[in-house]
Amino acid sequence: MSEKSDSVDENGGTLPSRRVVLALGAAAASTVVTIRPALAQTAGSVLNCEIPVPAPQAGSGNFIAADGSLVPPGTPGAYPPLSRPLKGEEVRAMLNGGRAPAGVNGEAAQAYANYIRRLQAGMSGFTCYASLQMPR
Amino acid sequence: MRDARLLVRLLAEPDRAGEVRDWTSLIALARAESLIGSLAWRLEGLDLPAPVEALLEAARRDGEAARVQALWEAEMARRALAPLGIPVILLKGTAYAAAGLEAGRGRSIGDLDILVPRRGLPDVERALLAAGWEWVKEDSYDDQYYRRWMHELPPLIHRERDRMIDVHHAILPLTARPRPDMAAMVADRAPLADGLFTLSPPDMIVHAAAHLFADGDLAGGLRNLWDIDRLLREFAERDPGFWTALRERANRHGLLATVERAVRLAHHLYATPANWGQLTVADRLYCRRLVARDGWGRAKRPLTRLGFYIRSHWLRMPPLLLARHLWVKARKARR
Amino acid sequence: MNHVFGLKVGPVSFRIGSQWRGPVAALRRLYAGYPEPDGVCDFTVRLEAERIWRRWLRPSVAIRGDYVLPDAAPLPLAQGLLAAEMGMNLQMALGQKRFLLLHAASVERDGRALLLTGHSGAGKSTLAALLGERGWRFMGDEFALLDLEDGRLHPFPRAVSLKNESLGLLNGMDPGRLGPVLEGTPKGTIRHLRPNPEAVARMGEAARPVLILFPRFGRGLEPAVREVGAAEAFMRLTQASTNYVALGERGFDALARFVGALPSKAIDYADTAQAEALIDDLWPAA
Amino acid sequence: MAASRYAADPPDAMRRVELEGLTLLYHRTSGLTHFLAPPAPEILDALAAGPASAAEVAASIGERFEIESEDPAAAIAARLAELEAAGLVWRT
Repeated sequence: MSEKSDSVDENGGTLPSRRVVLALGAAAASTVVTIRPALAQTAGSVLNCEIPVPAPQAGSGNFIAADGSLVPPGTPGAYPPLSRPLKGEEVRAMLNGGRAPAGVNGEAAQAYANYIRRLQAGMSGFTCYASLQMPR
Repeated sequence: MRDARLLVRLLAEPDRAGEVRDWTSLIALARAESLIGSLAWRLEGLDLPAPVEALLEAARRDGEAARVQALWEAEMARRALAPLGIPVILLKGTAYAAAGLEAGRGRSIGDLDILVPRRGLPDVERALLAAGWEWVKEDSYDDQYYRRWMHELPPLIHRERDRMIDVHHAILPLTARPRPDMAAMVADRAPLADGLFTLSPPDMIVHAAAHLFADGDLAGGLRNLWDIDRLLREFAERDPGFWTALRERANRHGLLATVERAVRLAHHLYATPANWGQLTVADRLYCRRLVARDGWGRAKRPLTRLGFYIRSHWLRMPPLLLARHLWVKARKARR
Repeated sequence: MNHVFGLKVGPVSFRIGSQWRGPVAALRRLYAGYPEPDGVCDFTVRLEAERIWRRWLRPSVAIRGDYVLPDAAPLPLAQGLLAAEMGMNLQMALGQKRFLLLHAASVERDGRALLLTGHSGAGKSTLAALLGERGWRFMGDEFALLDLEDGRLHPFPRAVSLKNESLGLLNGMDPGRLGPVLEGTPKGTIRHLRPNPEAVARMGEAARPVLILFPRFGRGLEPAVREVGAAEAFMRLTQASTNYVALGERGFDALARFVGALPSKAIDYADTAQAEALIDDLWPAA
Repeated sequence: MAASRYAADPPDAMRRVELEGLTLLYHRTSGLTHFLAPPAPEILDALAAGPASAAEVAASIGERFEIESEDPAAAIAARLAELEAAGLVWRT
């Protein structure tokens, strides 16, 4: 917001007070940000957690596509479920630096990372993921 | 502390708080049974040790925050569903809180549970998906299982607020043997100020009792029975004819035995002012199960619990269907 | 439970029960000199076998208690002390509602408190431990408790948890204050340090906060100070708090007052000597 | 089709704190905290008088401020959509 000094209106009179300029922003801009609950930084200190990929309730036989979505077993280009859950520290390394967990190749790790990013509350591994996220 | 009897006694008779020797155990137990908020309200204003009072005060405030959050979730569902013109009936904790009932005081509230007429389900599903709710599960078997056999849609979660909604069209699974008259339940709904509804008082008890026994392995049963005690007291005080109405209503839904047992257990454990007969042998087993938790918050009596778990599945599904269900689950686990 | 230990840290009391002797014996040694809970404990932590046979066979410790996370993985029995520490942290993160809980370290001098907050790896623990040995009173390295009524900070002086490279700080320290070396934990090598006697003796004394620092550690970083606006500080602190949302309007008011009344600064440093020098520069003006 | 009308909670349902040109808002009905940038707070002010359409909101703001925008109607509609998603306004 900025202020303009007294201006003269069309009738030649001076407006009583200074008018404040208000920019409305572009249609795509964002003016509302909501604070969300954070388990955030307490992360590693609070827990030693695991994330199953995929969560049993999401269908443990399903494969994981490159974008992290679940697809039927055997879908070309998708990756099989992991035989063991990932440790919190492995997930942190994978999400932050792209370092793949032991025994997982880079592209598969990308798919698993995308799967984890899409986890939602109520799914196995969500609290672990939420606790690993870092504030921006 | 070997079981939850002291917690039960204090809820019923808060004036006996002076008898408590081990507050740490009592609080751990109340937290494990999700009854800490209710206990905190029951003990409000009593002369308690200062650290105990500080803990209970925090529990009361926490319950208040949970109430605000639950009512907000109901309001967001109302906004999403209002254009459909379908009656939306709040169930369980959210309903108690929205109706200002004593049972909602300090009660922990998890998911939002709503009941809508079955024919409205497709529209409700579409409207919720359009308003930011998403499916929690992606497994097609579970999905079909829900749609075909359960009394609710598969659970949905809101992508921004991370809160779940359970959309019911019946209060029991379609496979369960009693078949409550859902049309009557919907027709007799009670309006709230904002355009939402709750069940009528007798139906609220019928649902709470059905939920306590028929739907689940009695986990959290002490809290569910506490709901029933609070509701019964409040409704009976308002309307002297309530007990008769309750019997008639329970009978109509085929759930009279269930409601009777709930009333007997509530009378026995929480001294609910209704003497509906002596405890049966089975009732005593239920009581054992309900108080089976120690002062460290640990579940006790694993055999009693296992029995109730198997029973809960048995009740929900006819034997053949149960066998098929367990078979599919087992095959999936081996894959 | 077979083995029980009670512990009071600042305004919070814990009851820790364990199926094994080891974790409780380690806690007793590490927390020697700490007061016992007076009457009632805020939280219960249970260390127990995940399955019955796991009590004896390759024993692993499941972290349970009043509040639990479904995804928490068990730890080997040799890391039982760490399990107890995590169990206490978990109770605080999920169950603490009496104070606004900030994931931050704090130290005090002349009755005024300095708050250090930032994500893991920013060096809060190391800095707080260091300052605590150099004339400051150590108030806590993990959680700071903001009073919702009067805006003061309550100490929460648990044992400091030092990891990997920071372990060098322990050289020359009184061995009686050190816990066992825990190797191969999910966070690498960890060793705990009991705060000095002054920090323990004064754990009941709250202090008025006067400065918020957001430290950032990195080899190769040039020492630097940047002003952090109140709005940014508010946002960052909500993300450093596990109970901000749950506290509702009282949390909002307390935090808005907090960031409105105190200067906030971000500091970059490449070694602890630089951080100390930056803090010495900033402190008199705070 | 008639234009949607928007409503907002009364001002006493909110706590507002101004910080460096941003509005920190605690919404008592939801228990949520929002950061608002202009013109979102001004839109809530305009709706404090009662429900209004997007055009009426724009007009009301125009009485108090000199509006700077390529397309005021589209901008106000976009802001209202954001406030609606946050639960701070709703359609009547």
